Amino acid sequence: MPTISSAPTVHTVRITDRRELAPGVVVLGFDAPEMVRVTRPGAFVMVIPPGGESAATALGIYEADGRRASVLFFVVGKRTQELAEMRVGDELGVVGPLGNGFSLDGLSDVAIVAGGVGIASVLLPAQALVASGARVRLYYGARSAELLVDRERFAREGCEVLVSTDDGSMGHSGYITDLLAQTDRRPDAILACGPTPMLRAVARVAAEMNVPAQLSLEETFACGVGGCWGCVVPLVGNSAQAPSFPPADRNGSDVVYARVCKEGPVFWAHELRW
Amino acid sequence: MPTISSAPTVHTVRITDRRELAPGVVVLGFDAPEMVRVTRPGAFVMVIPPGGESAATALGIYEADGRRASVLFFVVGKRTQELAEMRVGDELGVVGPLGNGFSLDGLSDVAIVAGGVGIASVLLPAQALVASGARVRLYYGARSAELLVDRERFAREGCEVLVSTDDGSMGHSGYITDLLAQTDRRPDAILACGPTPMLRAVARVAAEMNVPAQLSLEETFACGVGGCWGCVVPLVGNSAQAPSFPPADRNGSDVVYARVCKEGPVFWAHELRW
Amino acid sequence: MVDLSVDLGNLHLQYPTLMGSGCYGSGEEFAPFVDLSRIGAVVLKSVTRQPRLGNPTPRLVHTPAGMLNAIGLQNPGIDWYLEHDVAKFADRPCVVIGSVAGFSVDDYAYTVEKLAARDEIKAIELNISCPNVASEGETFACDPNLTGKVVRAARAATGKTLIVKLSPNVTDIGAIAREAQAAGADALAVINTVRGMSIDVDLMRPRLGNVTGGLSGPAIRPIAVLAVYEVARAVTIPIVGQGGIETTRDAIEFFLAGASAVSIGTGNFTDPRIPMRIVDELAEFLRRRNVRSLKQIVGKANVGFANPYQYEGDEG
Amino acid sequence: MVDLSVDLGNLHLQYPTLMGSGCYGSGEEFAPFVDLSRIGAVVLKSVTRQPRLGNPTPRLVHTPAGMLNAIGLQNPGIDWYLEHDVAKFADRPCVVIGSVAGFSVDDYAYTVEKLAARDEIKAIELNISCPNVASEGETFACDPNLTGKVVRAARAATGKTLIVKLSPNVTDIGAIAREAQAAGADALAVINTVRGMSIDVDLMRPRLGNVTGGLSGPAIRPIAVLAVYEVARAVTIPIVGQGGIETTRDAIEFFLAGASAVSIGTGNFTDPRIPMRIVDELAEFLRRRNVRSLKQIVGKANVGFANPYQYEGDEG
Ligand SMILES: Cc1cc2nc3c(=O)[nH]c(=O)nc-3n(C[C@H](O)[C@H](O)[C@H](O)COP(=O)(O)OP(=O)(O)OC[C@H]3O[C@@H](n4cnc5c(N)ncnc54)[C@H](O)[C@@H]3O)c2cc1C
Ligand SMILES: Cc1cc2nc3c(=O)[nH]c(=O)nc-3n(C[C@H](O)[C@H](O)[C@H](O)COP(=O)(O)OP(=O)(O)OC[C@H]3O[C@@H](n4cnc5c(N)ncnc54)[C@H](O)[C@@H]3O)c2cc1C
Ligand SMILES: Cc1cc2nc3c(=O)[nH]c(=O)nc-3n(C[C@H](O)[C@H](O)[C@H](O)COP(=O)(O)O)c2cc1C
Ligand SMILES: Cc1cc2nc3c(=O)[nH]c(=O)nc-3n(C[C@H](O)[C@H](O)[C@H](O)COP(=O)(O)O)c2cc1C
Ligand code: FES
Ligand code: FES
Repeated sequence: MPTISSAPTVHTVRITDRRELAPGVVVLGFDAPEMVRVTRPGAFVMVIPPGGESAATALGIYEADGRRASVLFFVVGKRTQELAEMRVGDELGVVGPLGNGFSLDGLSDVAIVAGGVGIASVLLPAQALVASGARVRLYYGARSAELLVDRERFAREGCEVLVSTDDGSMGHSGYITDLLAQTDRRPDAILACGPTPMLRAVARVAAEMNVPAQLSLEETFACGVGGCWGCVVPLVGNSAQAPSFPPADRNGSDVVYARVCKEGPVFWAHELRW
Repeated sequence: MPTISSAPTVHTVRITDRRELAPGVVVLGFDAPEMVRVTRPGAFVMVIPPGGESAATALGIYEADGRRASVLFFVVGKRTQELAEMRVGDELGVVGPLGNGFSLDGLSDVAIVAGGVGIASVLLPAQALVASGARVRLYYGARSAELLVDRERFAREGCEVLVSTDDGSMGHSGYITDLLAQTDRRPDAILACGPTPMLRAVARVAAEMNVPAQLSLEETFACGVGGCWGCVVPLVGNSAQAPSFPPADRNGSDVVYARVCKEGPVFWAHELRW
Repeated sequence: MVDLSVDLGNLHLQYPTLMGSGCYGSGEEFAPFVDLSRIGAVVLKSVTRQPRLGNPTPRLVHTPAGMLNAIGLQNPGIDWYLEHDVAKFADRPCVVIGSVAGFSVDDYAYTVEKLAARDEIKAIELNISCPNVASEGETFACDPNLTGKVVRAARAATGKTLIVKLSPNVTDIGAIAREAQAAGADALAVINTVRGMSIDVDLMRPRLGNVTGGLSGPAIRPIAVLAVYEVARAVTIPIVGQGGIETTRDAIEFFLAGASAVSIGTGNFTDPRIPMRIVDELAEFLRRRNVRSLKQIVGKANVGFANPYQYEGDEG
Repeated sequence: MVDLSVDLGNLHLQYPTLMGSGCYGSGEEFAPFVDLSRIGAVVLKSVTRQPRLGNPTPRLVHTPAGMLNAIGLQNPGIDWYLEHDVAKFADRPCVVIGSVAGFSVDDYAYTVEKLAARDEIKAIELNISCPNVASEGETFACDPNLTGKVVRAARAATGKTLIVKLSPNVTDIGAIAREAQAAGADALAVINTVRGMSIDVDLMRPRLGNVTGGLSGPAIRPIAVLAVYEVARAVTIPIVGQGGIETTRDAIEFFLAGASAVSIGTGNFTDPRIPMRIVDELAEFLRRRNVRSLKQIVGKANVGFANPYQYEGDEG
């Protein structure tokens, strides 16, 4: 996956805009031209807690254009709650961009699958693909219609948008991977971001369709930069993304734990041994 | 000291008003008619942290009139910071009124000494004394003029106000107890609230003047209601405020530790053995 | 109707929530605004044979997600206590459990016998783990032999339920727990506070008058959950889990780790409504999952993990 | 100019701030945005004789004011490490300290000897206190005898500075510290993580793949400060204090308790600018008080308290 982690910096940024897309779903925009310059689709940032009272929070880079980048997050706990209370003009410390992004070279027909908050990491690849002339279909699932945030935005950006909700309040009633499995069109590639159970389902469907899938994983992070080996996922030992380790193909297994924050967060579905 | 702790309740109140008297000095008003009804001068409340993330905070009851009570506090740490972020309409849990207040019966000429945040506990006794026809002189000290918050308010309420600042930016340059010691007028009683070093000075001056002093003490609290014995101060064993304990006059000492939250927070200066 | 009741030896409690010793006075202090009939039981502040003035001040320090205390067992001594205080506990609308601390096996036996003889007291908690007394206050819970001795003496002194309170400040809490059970404990309280210290950087001196103190509150919850988990593997008697419980989910963590009941101490300093809230929400939590009795979830943290990938040299 | 330098055995450090083992990789990971020449030293992730895949996932859980980790010493083993990794440490603009873990005295001796032989490595930290490996990973630091044995073996294997890292999960850390000094340690790292556990209430299973883990961060700071204070009373060699340091005032608490240097681990996960900030502010703090050398405040928490009032029976 294309690396972006050679250029991360601690940026002290100012919040330029704040939108609440749905109850508990917030977009914070900030001024960070140097970060925008080196950001690639799939990158994330570590947001330093403004009160200094907890670990930094990993958030995907939602938008990156000109001087402005943004993050989109769901309020699920203490740290996202604290970030949700930030106001325009407040200062924030942000480390990034970090991680290895999606591999988009040569793709002409792509299915992007986003579940819930996974939407935060797929706008940049969608924009890049559309700009390169690819056909992009977004499969977008959420708990309810209200939480299908910014779906019109993706349509405006040139994606075909298919949606599902758990409660049936909009689109297909059920899992978004149902729609992916039913498709008559076989894309060149599948890119996906969302909850782990969804990603596992995407991996299964992709294997059945025989389409390479790139999954952006989520794990609990500590350092976010590869220093603690806390965020790992098991990977085939001969993956190009495997960290520098002796081959561990003993006991019939050829696995090594790779860091989601450093070797990932985007991995090839067929290389995961989770 | 007159007890007020027989009627405390957990009140769920709404913030009705919020004023910032100086940078980091906040008054929060709230609607709590039943609490106002039983509040006596010198009472305090335990404010339940809105985020549920730390211990409750002890704050004096600043105002209590009709349906409205208020607290006045300085932002010094995490909990007061959290309270400072409360907005009009927010809900707050408040336990009170608690503690034993000032003893005001029969006083006709009173010196009230307030240092810094100590001002929060002396408005109610000042109002009650003025209403009963007593002469009240307020000795009010702070670090700088800016922090002599609401001093005009006390003048309007009928007090004579003398001020001092550590930096000389208003009034006497130095300690407020300097002014108290220099007075030509011997009051019937001294009431004081403020930092412990100031209270010790007040006790010394009062002893020299041979005037009984009532000190409202501050200690780190845990329960705030007498359940943990964490907030104690040494008191002469035969004090009317001593808790129920065997006489501890051994080793030449007749001391017992009394709880600031339960037996206090107001104590007779001459009964303290600190 | 969800059954939240629990039996600790021959003591039956309708609710599985006890108020931690030293944190709740005798219940009276909270009675004006807490319905004591809905909180399970109050464990009284620990009492000793002789009166104790307690530690010099300050006795409390707030720390990240917790607090240090060093009260030093301030109490009027068992004789005064029996004469002046105990009779008042008769009309408490909750179960009242006595707590006894001491400095010798003899002290414990004497105090337990006198206190347990009173009808107002339904059970005895043996505090052998107070970290806040200068000499051997905690030594008993730090040594399996001493634990055995003091528990046997207390057991001989009363037929009422005997809860032994353990210290986390040991290398192997399971070994101490086994000894306490063998010596006749009916239940174990796990854990007392964790030893700690805080220094005032401006004054360049310890913040507590006693220099060191005991850490409590959410900061120690992971330590307490593990201690309960380990003790549950070492004994068959019920455990009263405690350390940083503030929410219903916190309490359930302890039940799943192996506690039959829980105790709330520092949580009452955050919000005195917490115990009532836990009783209500616990019933609701179980009802939603069609669990009819709390007992069914005690110790039910599945531990089905194993490292699926190994190098030859791996131990883990 | 304030002197912040510190000597640990024959190792001279310009700044008294080390980055905790396992928290800072080899420094390279933070180099793009932290000036490594201003952070003192990096203690590398612990390495073992054999390669280790480490523990199953999840390996991290956030807890109140802290976190649990159970990495399980994932590392490529000493041979691979020497061949592929160590040469890269040569150009780090900070001091690089190796960390060695093991499962037998032999393991330690073997790995220390090989690693310490390399010029890139300026000192060795002996991790005898990792709570996250299934078998005897932590046993060494829990037993004075074993501590003595393993430290003597490591001492025999190298003349470079040997820092022994102690566990807080013991009844008497002072006794272990004395043994480590007697066996030849040049300095002690105090403390490693505190054992803990967290349970997922919805899934009804432990949150960590390894079931138990090590607690770090501000939650354990009072525990760590006390451990340093007690160890400082037990030994004469310098102490590297650690556990929840996030601010300059936190660091000073450790110096006053008796630490000669401090280590920052979890704090880097909150904000990677913390170490540089501490170095700057520490100099400023001392300058304001006219203290010319950090050494002057080490261990200077006055302990002049005594209980002024006593009942006859009082011990405290
Ligand atoms: C590479 C990467 C990119 C990411 N990008 C995004 C993004 O763009 N937008 C986004 O919203 N998120 C994103 N995340 C996830 C985000 O980092 C987490 O949601 C965030 O860290 C949560 O922090 P918190 O403190 O608010 O919640 P936490 O307190 O950490 O809680 C997280 C979850 O655990 C549950 N939980 C926590 N504690 C308990 C407990 N004691 N008992 C029961 N349940 C508990 C919470 O309910 C919640 O569901 C990303 C993660 C990674 C690794
Ligand atoms: C009966 C009573 C009545 C009171 N009435 C009032 C009132 O009316 N108004 C009011 O403003 N206050 C009042 N107080 C004081 C108030 O309760 C405290 O200021 C409040 O608890 C502070 O909480 P906090 O979390 O904001 O600060 P904390 O974090 O508890 O800090 C309090 C003080 O300690 C210092 N401190 C804390 N931690 C550290 C550390 N690690 N290192 C160095 N210094 C530290 C802070 O700088 C601060 O000065 C009263 C107290 C009592 C007992
Ligand atoms: C202020 C305070 C006083 C305490 N006093 C006692 C005591 O006298 N006897 C005792 O056995 N435990 C005592 N404890 C320990 C508590 O009962 C409880 O076991 C411990 O604090 C952990 O639980 P928590 O985190 O819910 O408070 C005390 C704790 C606190 C905070
Ligand atoms: C994720 C993580 C990994 C760690 N790995 C190691 C390790 O490999 N070797 C070691 O000696 N200590 C290890 N530690 C312990 C730290 O070095 C440090 O001693 C401890 O976390 C306390 O300090 P802190 O609160 O500043 O993190 C680790 C800690 C964390 C949080
Ligand atoms: S979070 Fe530390 S290595 Fe990934
Ligand atoms: S704060 Fe608990 S007794 Fe006063």
